[in-house]
Amino acid sequence: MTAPTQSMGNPSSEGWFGDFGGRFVPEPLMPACLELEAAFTDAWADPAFHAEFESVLSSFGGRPTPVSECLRLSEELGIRLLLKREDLAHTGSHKINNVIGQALLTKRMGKTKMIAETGAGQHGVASATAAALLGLECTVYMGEVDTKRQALNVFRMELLGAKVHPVTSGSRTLKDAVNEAMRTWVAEVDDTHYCLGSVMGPHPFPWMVREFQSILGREARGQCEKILGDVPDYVVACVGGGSNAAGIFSGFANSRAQLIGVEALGGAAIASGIPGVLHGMMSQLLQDEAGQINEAHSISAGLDYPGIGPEHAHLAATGRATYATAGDDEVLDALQRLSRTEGIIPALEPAHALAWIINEAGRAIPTGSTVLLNMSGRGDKDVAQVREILQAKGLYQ
Amino acid sequence: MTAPTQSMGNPSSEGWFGDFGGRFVPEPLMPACLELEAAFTDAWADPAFHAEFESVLSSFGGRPTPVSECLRLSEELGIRLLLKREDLAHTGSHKINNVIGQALLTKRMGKTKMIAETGAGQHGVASATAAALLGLECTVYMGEVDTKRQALNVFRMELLGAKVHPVTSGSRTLKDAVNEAMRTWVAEVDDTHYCLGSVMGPHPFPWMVREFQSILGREARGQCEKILGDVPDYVVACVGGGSNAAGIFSGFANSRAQLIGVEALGGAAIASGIPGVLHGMMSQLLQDEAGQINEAHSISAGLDYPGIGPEHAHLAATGRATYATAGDDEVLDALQRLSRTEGIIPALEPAHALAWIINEAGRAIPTGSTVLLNMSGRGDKDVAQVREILQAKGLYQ
Amino acid sequence: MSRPHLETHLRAKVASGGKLLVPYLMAGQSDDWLDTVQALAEAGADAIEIGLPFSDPIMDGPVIQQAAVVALERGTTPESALRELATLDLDIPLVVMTYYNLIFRAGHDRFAGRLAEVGVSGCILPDLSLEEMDDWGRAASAAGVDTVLLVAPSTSVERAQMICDRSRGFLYAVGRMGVTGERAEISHQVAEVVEKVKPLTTLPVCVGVGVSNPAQAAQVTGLADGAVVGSALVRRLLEGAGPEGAASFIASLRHAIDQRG
Amino acid sequence: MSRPHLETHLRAKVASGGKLLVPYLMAGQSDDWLDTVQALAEAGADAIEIGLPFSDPIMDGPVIQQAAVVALERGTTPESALRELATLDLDIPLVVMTYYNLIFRAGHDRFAGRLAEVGVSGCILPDLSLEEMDDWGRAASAAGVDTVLLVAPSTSVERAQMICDRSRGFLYAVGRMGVTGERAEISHQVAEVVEKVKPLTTLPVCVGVGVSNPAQAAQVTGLADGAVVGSALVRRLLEGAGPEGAASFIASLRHAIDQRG
Ligand SMILES: Cc1ncc(COP(=O)(O)O)c(C=O)c1O
Ligand SMILES: Cc1ncc(COP(=O)(O)O)c(C=O)c1O
Repeated sequence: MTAPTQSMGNPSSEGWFGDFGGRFVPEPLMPACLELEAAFTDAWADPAFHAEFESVLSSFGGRPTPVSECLRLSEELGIRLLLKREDLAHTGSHKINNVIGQALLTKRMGKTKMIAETGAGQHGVASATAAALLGLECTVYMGEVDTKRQALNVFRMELLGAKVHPVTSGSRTLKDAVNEAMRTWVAEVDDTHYCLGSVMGPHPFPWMVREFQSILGREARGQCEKILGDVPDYVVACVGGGSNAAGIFSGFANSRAQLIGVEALGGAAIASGIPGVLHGMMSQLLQDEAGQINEAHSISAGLDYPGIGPEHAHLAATGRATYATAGDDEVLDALQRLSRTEGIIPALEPAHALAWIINEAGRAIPTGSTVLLNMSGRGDKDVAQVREILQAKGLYQ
Repeated sequence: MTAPTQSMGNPSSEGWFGDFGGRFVPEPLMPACLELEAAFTDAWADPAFHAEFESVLSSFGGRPTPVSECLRLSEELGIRLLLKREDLAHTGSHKINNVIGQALLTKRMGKTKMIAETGAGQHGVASATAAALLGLECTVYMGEVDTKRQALNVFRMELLGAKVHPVTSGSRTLKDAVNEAMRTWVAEVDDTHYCLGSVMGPHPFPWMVREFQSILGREARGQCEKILGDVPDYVVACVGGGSNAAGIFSGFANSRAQLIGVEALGGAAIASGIPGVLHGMMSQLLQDEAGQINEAHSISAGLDYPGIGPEHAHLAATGRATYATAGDDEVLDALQRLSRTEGIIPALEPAHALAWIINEAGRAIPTGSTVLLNMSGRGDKDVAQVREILQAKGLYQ
Repeated sequence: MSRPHLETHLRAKVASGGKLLVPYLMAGQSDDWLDTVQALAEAGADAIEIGLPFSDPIMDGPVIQQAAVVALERGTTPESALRELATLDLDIPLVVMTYYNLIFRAGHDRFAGRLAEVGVSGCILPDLSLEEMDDWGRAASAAGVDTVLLVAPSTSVERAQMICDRSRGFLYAVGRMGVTGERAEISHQVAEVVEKVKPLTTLPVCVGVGVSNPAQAAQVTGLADGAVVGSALVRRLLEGAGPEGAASFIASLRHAIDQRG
Repeated sequence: MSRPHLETHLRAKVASGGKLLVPYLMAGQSDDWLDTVQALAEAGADAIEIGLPFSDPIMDGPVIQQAAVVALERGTTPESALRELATLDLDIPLVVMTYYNLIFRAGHDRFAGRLAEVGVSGCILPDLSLEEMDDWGRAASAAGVDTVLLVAPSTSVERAQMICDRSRGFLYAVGRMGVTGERAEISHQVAEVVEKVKPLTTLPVCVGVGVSNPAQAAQVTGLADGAVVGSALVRRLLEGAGPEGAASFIASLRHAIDQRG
């Protein structure tokens, strides 16, 4: 079942993708990482687990999501633009794929609790959802700053039966929520699984989360071949931690498609080019001279992460994928443009990928190219923020 | 293609379902109603139109939506509860089915503009979406009171390129938005289609909208037979204008399934039992002694309509379907309960149908029954309101 | 209360070479609305349309909607309006204009009977289409009440013929696509719709919707048999013109129409 | 600056029947932090752990996190801290405790060399796992710096053996599952983890994480060779205890430990 992603390669036995990855966690957590690796390896080799995973994703999660062709925007850009519609998945983004996988694994490991970190709340809501479905206890760690900015998502998680734990350490945002979740995991590892939200953290998370997300790449590959009779020339995805990108790239890595990851300009770990260790992994990080981690800053909460999944650092190093950036203003423009031309309001995260495509159509992307964009989530979560920004700029009253 | 819904019967040539329906519109609109009837009849007999409709709904709209089985809640209630997941359709509810149909028909009629009414904004957002996709101009009429209550949905529609026209007449809510849309249609009928949002209004709307929504009933019938090996004992849907209920009922009308429509207690047109004429149709209406129309009042904007589609009045009269009501408090409880047990936050509208099921499980619904609930939309649009209400009741801080 | 009958009265006026002026006002829109009716009759109206306020008037523009809101807030009901009309002593016919639900709710026979009782000899129900009018039509005829039907610019000739055949009192030619309300210009659609219906009927043809001032009234009656004037009058009344103001406005229209004739 | 070497010093103390007391404080957490180090040494510490503040300390509880925030806000960098440490004149060894990224960023050899230069003979990096420590381990050995490894209650015996084999200086036995911080009770896990590792190593075994007061220090040193005391001291310093307050707290621990011994 994992065959289509083999071409992106599994990590080494210690969890390395080339020079990136590994397992940099305090000793109390090492046994949990090893246990998880064994449990996932076993589950992922078990057709019954795949069957259950795929069945929950289809009967509950809304898979497969369609690939939509953008007729009007394609014409304007002179390319053929397709969207993989993860915005139509339950809870509004690709995040559901990963949490269903991890929640099923939690049960399989005989654990009864799940903890998760969240920034703006997408992964938190998804985790709370999966936990509710499977009857697991769930606590979500969320920076106090974010609990205030995203009070409605806090309420959503609580509606879903999860506890939301405001994190008051450090910058009180996503990075600190990860720290706090890890600290809690140290203390409660016996009955608790840490459901990490992206292809980051210590081995086996980057690998496991990619595998859980690979379903979207597999689907998209088949759908593109049906629509285009071929793979697309470009596969483009936004990159925060990198899970949606890893998922879609995995479906095309062994093809001629060019893989492009787009980071937020203010959270561009790959562009910063400085390797380091954070949250249990060796990867590229935003950091200062001394090695203190910098906060990321962008319009999009889901891309506000100072690191990036280690496999992306590796794909960048080997050249198999290319990483670009998009700034806040062009992202806002892209969001508005797709809404108007195609009737799809994208989340701010995939609007980064779209902004790059709009910029490069007819330049780096030759006219006539076929381009697949991973529409990783819907914009409903962002409209209040976008409205405020446009109002502040005098572009909307 | 329409065969599966024949059992609910097509209306008479003048648009009557038994004693309800018809075409009560000013003469300037009659030619438009006749033109629309002809155009729809022609399109609906054309396999190419069906193919296009179904292809847009699947590649863009996210169809088919799954049927999910509620494992935990079923156990608590002693029944087998299935959900038809219209919450996973693009824009978050079944409304997309109808607007795609009408937008395609608008193009087929050679018109370039669409107008629509909206209450809370669901149908407005869906209409703006379909218009953006097909490059139609779109104006949405929305009561001024609602534009203020639902400022974010106004912004969504505008993002999608629609104009939102605040309606300042009458009670400045949905009923007046319909009036205003009809008035505008009178003036602009040459190049403009009125995309009505439910199975209401003058013939052919109640019939046409049911047919466009029948896709969900057809899907659900097949899915239930796969899951249950049979039709469910009960098919339950909320009823505002009645489009989601009509859509799902149409898939089961010719079966032994009991059909239950649930109205909001404060907008229960069928329960009021007084026939009358509003918005171009003869149906059951909330009205006073003299025949002045009363406003509906419930927690759910989508059910705040003083009338009901004429076919429902007919189904109630013949006894093929039964209509019940649910009050605000039990609806809030139902919304919270499904969120917690199944990881699905329902919209307030289908939470009415769920509230009825929860109340009647083990009573009107015998233990062990199979029940299909049409989950007509997702609760994201409602969480801010639900939070405020729970806060006001001291049930959430 | 034994007022002239609508169709008889209007046909006679037209036969004598006269042009018709039919003002509209909303029942109950002010304390002195009955005085206004009286004043309009004296100022030269050939018949008067009395709006019965309805909560959801889909054929009306903002001015008449506003008058309906005012009237409803003042507690006006169809019955209260009719009861008050019964007290008037007029030598021209009255026509009620309202929406179908009020009549359906009251009951066809009962309502038609009440109209006849209070001396109203005509009725306009813009949302009661040709297709749906049979029941009401029967009740109205039985009570001797004329049901005035509308023809619109969008109506086909075939359909216009059927409407002309069923209309009583006069034929209401909708002067443009749109709801009631004043306009700066008379639409080119007036001539078209009048040309369409003239060959189809011997009924007086009155143009309504959009006739706003003396010049327009004169222009319209140059094409058709008469003009219905609604929003322009209702607006003045909402602004406090009172019976005299209304009368002097209608007199100015009367003058303009008759000058031209 | 030519201070005793970590492992040599601790083994000698243990061999002579003594129990080890290792206080922890955060470099740069106050103006007088160097005076505090000096005072701790005089109050009876056998070695001192110096925290180098890191932005993301995942093994630390709120108190030590807070000290890191204060130290970073005061502009403390690894280099500034080491430079200041170099000025001290002490007769006990110093151990640096920090997170791996600071070292990786500086470069293994460079950092190990700097530690040696400033007279730090040990290093604890809680997030550098056994699996990932080879490169650093080589650099540290080459510079003569001991790398103290952690064993946790969750560590299997097989794994504990490997850790014991690689640890230098002492073995840090994590006294319970959880992050640094004071606790009302000593966990039952302390005895378990000490029993697990004692047969595996001749290194001194010090218990850390959760040792909060004299009684607990005495209790823990009844089981193991020594106690590491972090949050309880750091909290007092954050509350303004100053060098004397710190010294008297550590003296009270020393006293309790030695009484029991
Ligand atoms: C819609 C959406 N896309 C992308 C991301 C970024 O995560 P990742 O890079 O792991 O896909 C997020 C994170 O919240 C998201 O919500
Ligand atoms: C989710 C949802 N369900 C139901 C309704 C009610 O409409 P209908 O009765 O036409 O299905 C609405 C209307 O906005 C809605 O948004």
